Amino acid sequence: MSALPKPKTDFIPWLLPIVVAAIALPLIGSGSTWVTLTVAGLAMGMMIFLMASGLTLVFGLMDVLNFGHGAFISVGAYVAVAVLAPLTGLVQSPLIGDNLLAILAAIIAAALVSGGLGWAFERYMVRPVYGQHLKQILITMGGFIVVEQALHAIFGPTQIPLPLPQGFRGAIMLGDSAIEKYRVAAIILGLAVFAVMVTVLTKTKLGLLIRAGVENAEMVEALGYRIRRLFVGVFVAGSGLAGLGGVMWALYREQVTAQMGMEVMVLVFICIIIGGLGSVAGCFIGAVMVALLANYTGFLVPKVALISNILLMVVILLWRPQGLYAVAKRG
Amino acid sequence: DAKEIKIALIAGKTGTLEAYAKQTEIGLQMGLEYATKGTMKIGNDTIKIIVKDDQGKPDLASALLAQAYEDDGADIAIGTTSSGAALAMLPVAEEYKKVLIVEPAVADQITGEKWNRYIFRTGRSSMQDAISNAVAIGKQGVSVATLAQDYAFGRDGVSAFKEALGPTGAKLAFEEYAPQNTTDFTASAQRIFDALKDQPGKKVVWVLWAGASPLPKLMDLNPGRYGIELATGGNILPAMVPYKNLPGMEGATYYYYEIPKNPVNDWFVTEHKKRFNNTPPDFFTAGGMSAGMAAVAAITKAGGTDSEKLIAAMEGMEFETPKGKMVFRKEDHQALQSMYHFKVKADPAVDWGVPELVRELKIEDMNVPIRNKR
Amino acid sequence: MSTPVLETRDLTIRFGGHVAVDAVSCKFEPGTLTAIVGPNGAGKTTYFNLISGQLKASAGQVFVKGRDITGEPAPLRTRAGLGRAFQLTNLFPNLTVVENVRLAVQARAGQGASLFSTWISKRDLIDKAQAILGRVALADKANQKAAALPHGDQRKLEVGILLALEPDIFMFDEPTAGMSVDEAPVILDLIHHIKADSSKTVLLVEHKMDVVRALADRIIVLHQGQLVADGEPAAVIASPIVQEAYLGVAKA
Amino acid sequence: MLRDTLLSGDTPRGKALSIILALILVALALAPFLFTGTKPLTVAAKICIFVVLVVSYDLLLGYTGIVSFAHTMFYGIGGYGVGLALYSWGPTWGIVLAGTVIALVASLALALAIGLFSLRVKAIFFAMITLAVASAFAVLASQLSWLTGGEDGRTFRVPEILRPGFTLFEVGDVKFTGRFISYYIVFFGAALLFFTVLRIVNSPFGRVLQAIRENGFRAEALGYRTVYYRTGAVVLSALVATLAGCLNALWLRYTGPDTTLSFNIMMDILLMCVIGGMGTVYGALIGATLFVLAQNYLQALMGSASEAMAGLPILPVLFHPDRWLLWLGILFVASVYFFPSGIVGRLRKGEG
Amino acid sequence: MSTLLKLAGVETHIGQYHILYGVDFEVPEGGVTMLLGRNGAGKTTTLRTIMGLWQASKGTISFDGKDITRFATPDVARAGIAYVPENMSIFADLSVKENMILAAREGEMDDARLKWIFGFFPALEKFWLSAAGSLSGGQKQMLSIARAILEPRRLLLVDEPTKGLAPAIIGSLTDCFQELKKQKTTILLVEQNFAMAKALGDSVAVMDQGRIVHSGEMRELAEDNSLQTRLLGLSLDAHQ
Ligand SMILES: Nc1ncnc2c1ncn2[C@@H]1O[C@H](COP(=O)(O)OP(=O)(O)OP(=O)(O)O)[C@@H](O)[C@H]1O
Ligand SMILES: Nc1ncnc2c1ncn2[C@@H]1O[C@H](COP(=O)(O)OP(=O)(O)OP(=O)(O)O)[C@@H](O)[C@H]1O
Ligand SMILES: [Mg+2]
Ligand SMILES: [Mg+2]
Repeated sequence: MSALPKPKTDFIPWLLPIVVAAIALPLIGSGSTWVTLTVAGLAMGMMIFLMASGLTLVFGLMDVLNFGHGAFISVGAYVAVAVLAPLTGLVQSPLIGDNLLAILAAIIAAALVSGGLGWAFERYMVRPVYGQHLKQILITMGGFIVVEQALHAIFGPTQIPLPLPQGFRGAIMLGDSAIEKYRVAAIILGLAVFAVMVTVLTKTKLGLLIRAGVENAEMVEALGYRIRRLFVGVFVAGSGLAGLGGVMWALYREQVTAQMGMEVMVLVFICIIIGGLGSVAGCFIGAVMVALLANYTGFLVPKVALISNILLMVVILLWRPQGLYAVAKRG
Repeated sequence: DAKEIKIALIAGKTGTLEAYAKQTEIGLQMGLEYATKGTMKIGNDTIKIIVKDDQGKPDLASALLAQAYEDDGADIAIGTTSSGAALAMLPVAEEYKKVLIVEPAVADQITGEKWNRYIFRTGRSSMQDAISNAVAIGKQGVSVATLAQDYAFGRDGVSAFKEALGPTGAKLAFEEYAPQNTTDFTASAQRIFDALKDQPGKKVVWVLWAGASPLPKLMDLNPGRYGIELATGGNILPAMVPYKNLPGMEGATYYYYEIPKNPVNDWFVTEHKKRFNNTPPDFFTAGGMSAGMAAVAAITKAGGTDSEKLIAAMEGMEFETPKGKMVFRKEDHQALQSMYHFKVKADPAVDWGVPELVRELKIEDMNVPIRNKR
Repeated sequence: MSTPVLETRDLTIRFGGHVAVDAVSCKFEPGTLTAIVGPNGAGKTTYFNLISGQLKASAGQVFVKGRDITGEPAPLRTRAGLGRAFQLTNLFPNLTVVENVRLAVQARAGQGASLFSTWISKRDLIDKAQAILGRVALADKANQKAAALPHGDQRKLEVGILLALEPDIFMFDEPTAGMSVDEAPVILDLIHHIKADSSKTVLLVEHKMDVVRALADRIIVLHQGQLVADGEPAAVIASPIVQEAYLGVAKA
Repeated sequence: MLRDTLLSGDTPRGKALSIILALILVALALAPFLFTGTKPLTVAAKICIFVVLVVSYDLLLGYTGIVSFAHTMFYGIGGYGVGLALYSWGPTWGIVLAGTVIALVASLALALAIGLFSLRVKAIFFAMITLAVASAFAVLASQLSWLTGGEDGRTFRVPEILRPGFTLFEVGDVKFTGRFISYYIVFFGAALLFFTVLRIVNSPFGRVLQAIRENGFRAEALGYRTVYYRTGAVVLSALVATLAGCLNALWLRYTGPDTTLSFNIMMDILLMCVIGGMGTVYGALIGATLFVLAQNYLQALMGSASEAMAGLPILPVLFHPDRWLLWLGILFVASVYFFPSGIVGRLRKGEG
Repeated sequence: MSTLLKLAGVETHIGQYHILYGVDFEVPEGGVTMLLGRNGAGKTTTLRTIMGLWQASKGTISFDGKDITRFATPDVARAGIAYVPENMSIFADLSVKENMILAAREGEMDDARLKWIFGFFPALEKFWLSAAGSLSGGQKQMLSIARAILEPRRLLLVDEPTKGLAPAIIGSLTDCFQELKKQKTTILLVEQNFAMAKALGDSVAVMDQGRIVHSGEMRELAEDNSLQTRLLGLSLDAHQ
């Protein structure tokens, strides 16, 4: 029994995208166009989420602001290049199965490599600066530059084209609205990753332990938990996710550059701020909102599309200064 | 009395433009070699190249140019990669009263309102790009829509394109400008399709885009269902890989190593392949070479490096390049040059879509307006 | 009798369903020391928070010298003469002990906003701060970082800061918690002094009955947010509610 | 006496530190006489300007504990203010002044707006919001190309006596041109601003800022309206940054996005602030000097290094001048590692 | 009684400060050992050093025969030592329940044990689901103690638990310690409340200026007022 009412889960944020989509429909007029834009937006949202999820995880659980996250995205992309190059057979093959095989290989490899890189980051850069946001920003920024330059040194400065597997080319036609095949794939993967993350965080002791550790690592250790190892684990997972996101993003862009990671970072940051810095669900909604809005405004008033995401963020923060889902009372 | 001729190259060797700058540097080197028959001497004066990295930053670029002229005593300077940086360099050349050959920055203002008499440009202006494309695509009864980035470069390009499209009898049905950093082109595509699908006759979308090309995304949205075709200008080789999925696409390009047929280009291609394990020269390598050859031609003709003599010599000067003959137009010192109308062929043996020559657009085929005030 | 310097009328705050302070009405006269006792969670600190403005009341008002300050933020209440020492020590950890006090002196002197005069040029403020450190027996630690002080000394500094504010109404929240029995007197004597000044009013939350007996003119008892007893010490302590709910005599 | 007025009683503390600071100061003050050629002077001027930029940022970061990514925005406003004024109204001192004033007013307004935002949201959110606002501003700057020249920026003329063409006097074959005058405008401007900030952080106001950084809740309880103080800090640092931008415009005779608004510059400022030592004013001087020198001479150094290593495996690649950013990144990391409390902090500790 | 915990010549530095100058004392198995001393004597530092939260620069700490001086904190805890820190260190962002879940290192919370704890600290049950940060000072203290005793441990280190507790609760806390004693939990207790110390303590160690200045049976100290005055600077009647 309890005096204070059980904390209720709040569903309002989940309604936002739906409302936005509903409002957009009459403005756009043509239903087919609306479908195309909406599906495209959802897919884009998922890809952004895939790239952002790792960052928000690391921030939410460990209070570490990792500007180097972008590097993991780029690395993931380059790994995809390296893996898919020898697999041209599978990539060129018109059979979707072969394509999936190739992509799967790339994703796994990317997750592993960026995960490993993440381990190094945690060990040699982040560990000395837990709890000091500023130094985190600087040191991870430095790490980012180093990785980016290393990529230049290894793969050369020129952009590397990464053709989309044949099976994912083109669109499925629903009446008069075209839905790109690749986007469908992105949506499925995004949802899957989201589901997994949420279950792990809510259904296991892990989430608790790490949140406590962030607030007072000494005490968690005094309770007998080896918190450091856990932190490493989370960081590696976060980086791995970034790598995964990187692969998806690279395949979408169909070319790879060392800067591509940094280019999406501002967008990623906006999404996790909207979401409430650290909330996985919030980040998910944030990403979808940003992408949908970009598409709708892009169709209705292109000039606005340019700053639609920043506008969105400001509005959301005026409504909920902590973001959609406030995580912890942080300084 | 042998003295040193100092040629300074300012280029964005680090940062986002690194790849382009590298090509320019190689090209310049080869250009000077070719023009001096490998001696790197003009008369009995030896050429010395001074390379400086402006990181694509305007402030750095102008500072470096000043250093080149003053500290290093450069006689003539070449550069730079970024338009912004190049524009910042122009007044420095005027202050030091030394010649600056702009290569490969494309901004129209360089030989337009920001021009001064010390400025020459071997690189093409974005106007030349646009006009050549207009001439290539434009025919009676064709309706065209454009997709460009929403900033100066994109808008200038389209307006030049529009102007040149007029005479061809084609009609510009719609202009779409997307935010510079757009990655999702669905919205733009939908707007363009809506605008074009009910137009009569041949329908073309001309894409002018710096960075990752939107073409594949447009293609995936299946414009064919409305009978809409895609068109765009040429680009560096890796950027033309997506063209492979667009066989038959037309446009006009500045350079593709297989197109120009002349001894300079033959030497250039074979030599480049020889030196860089069989990779052919690219856009900016050709540009660099042209600049090098222009410099040598100018100094030879002027019989020295005195700025006034150089300018006198260079105005209206014809010189050889991998793209054949170029001419520094007297009025604005812009190098007029051929462009190439191409049609893409997908050759399984080649990674990128091969732009096959449809016809060479000669200097006289394109009338490039003069925009500078003397 | 003199007009109350501090009064709360039906002061109430709810957290979710839970009523932490429940319609507490009470007057405090100058020159008196009122001890506030009650079980853990009775609402004592929350009551303080409502008075000093760290929390916003759900209902009821707070009056200082007859003026309704319910709507005002904490800083303004401090300027109105309310001074507060916290239960869980609450300092500027990386500033030195003397700087901690000096910031309070400066706040009192209202010189926080002066931009172009140097901090060191204000000798008077420094001397005042030093003097106060003397009174709380911290003079010898003036230049240590506050964070490096042992718990007991941090409590003293907490009180020192309060003195520097020269409030009319002192609110102490368990000032001697965790102080060794030979150090506590320093604080208790201080409170004695303040009490001696007839213009000052003291509110004291304290669990140590001996301390309460020694200092209080009056005791009020909070229980589950409500004011359940109010009167002069002996009587209140004797009352059954205090004996059971608080002292737990029944239990032992 | 000087010690209490000029330095506001906040001496460097530590012999080594004092000596280094003195050296830097002398080198900057006499730069035009000590070195020949344009490069050293360019570098010196850049150092002066960044010292101001960093010191103003330190007021925010080190003393108030506010992380903002919008600092370059104010720097940019200064640059554009003077730059665009000169560009569109002609090169006179009156215009320079007008541009400066306009810039200051604009910054004041923006800073107030942002400051008020900082009251609503938590520190880390504030950081992210400033990041967004700054990027929005950059977008705006490139969009209004008719005014700002877009990506390309604007090159403009400065008053006659500041131009290289203008010769002040000649000593032997060395000419002291308009650049010489421009440099001293930059130098003295920077010095003035530097000591102003030094004074502010050592004022009662400055101490309150520190108190708020340490424990805002407690500061409120002492009777300080933290809201106003934090906003005050944001505004002050914004104005100083704006002035730095004005000086920069006068020196470069160019203004554009990558030189004033880019995120990289923001990062550089952050790094200089931290390397030098947050919350120590003097750190700005050391941080800026070190970093700008590195930026300008690292590449040259590496050039010779990689030649020396020619033939060895990959080393030449790593030391190739075009990879200088790699080493900059390593500098980022190393500086946080080896100077947790900044160089100033380290030097002071060294003295016990 | 055998010795469970033994400190021999332990010295501790915090930063450049030298805090402990050779601390030696023993905690006999199964009893309650009081650690007394003035503010700043070094009691907290001693406990933190035992927990491995500060590293001892000299000397040895042995627990149940094995040397744990160099153990990392988690390993100290796993060796069977529970800790109630001076500043309580409850996880403010977590609910009371979540705080307790974490206290159950070996897995699920044992309901019977929970009931037993609620018996002493009813407030915890009342605020089971609310954020620990919102608890009252005393309630935080209770939570911190509850966390340490949720699972039985060999040794319990407690730093000033009665601070801020109402007399009634101090009563139940005393009972709680008595019962733990019955359950063969050894307790090392830092306390200022001498009354409680007398009631609970079997043996005692008194610190001053980072040294142990007295150790022995509690009885001796309780009976000898002059000794108390010398060691703790208090005459019993002053504040009881
Ligand atoms: N911010 C808050 N949110 C929810 N509940 C709160 C909050 N602050 C206090 N409470 C509740 O209000 C009650 C009163 O708390 P308060 O701190 O006033 O008790 P107290 O009388 O000071 O107890 P103690 O003597 O232990 O300090 C407690 O039960 C506490 O759980
Ligand atoms: N983080 C620290 N940095 C520097 N010195 C410290 C630190 N923590 C404690 N000290 C010093 O160590 C000495 C012992 O402190 P400690 O907290 O162990 O005393 P204590 O006996 O627990 O006092 P109390 O009864 O007040 O808690 C004190 O003089 C204190 O100043
Ligand atoms: Mg309380
Ligand atoms: Mg202690």
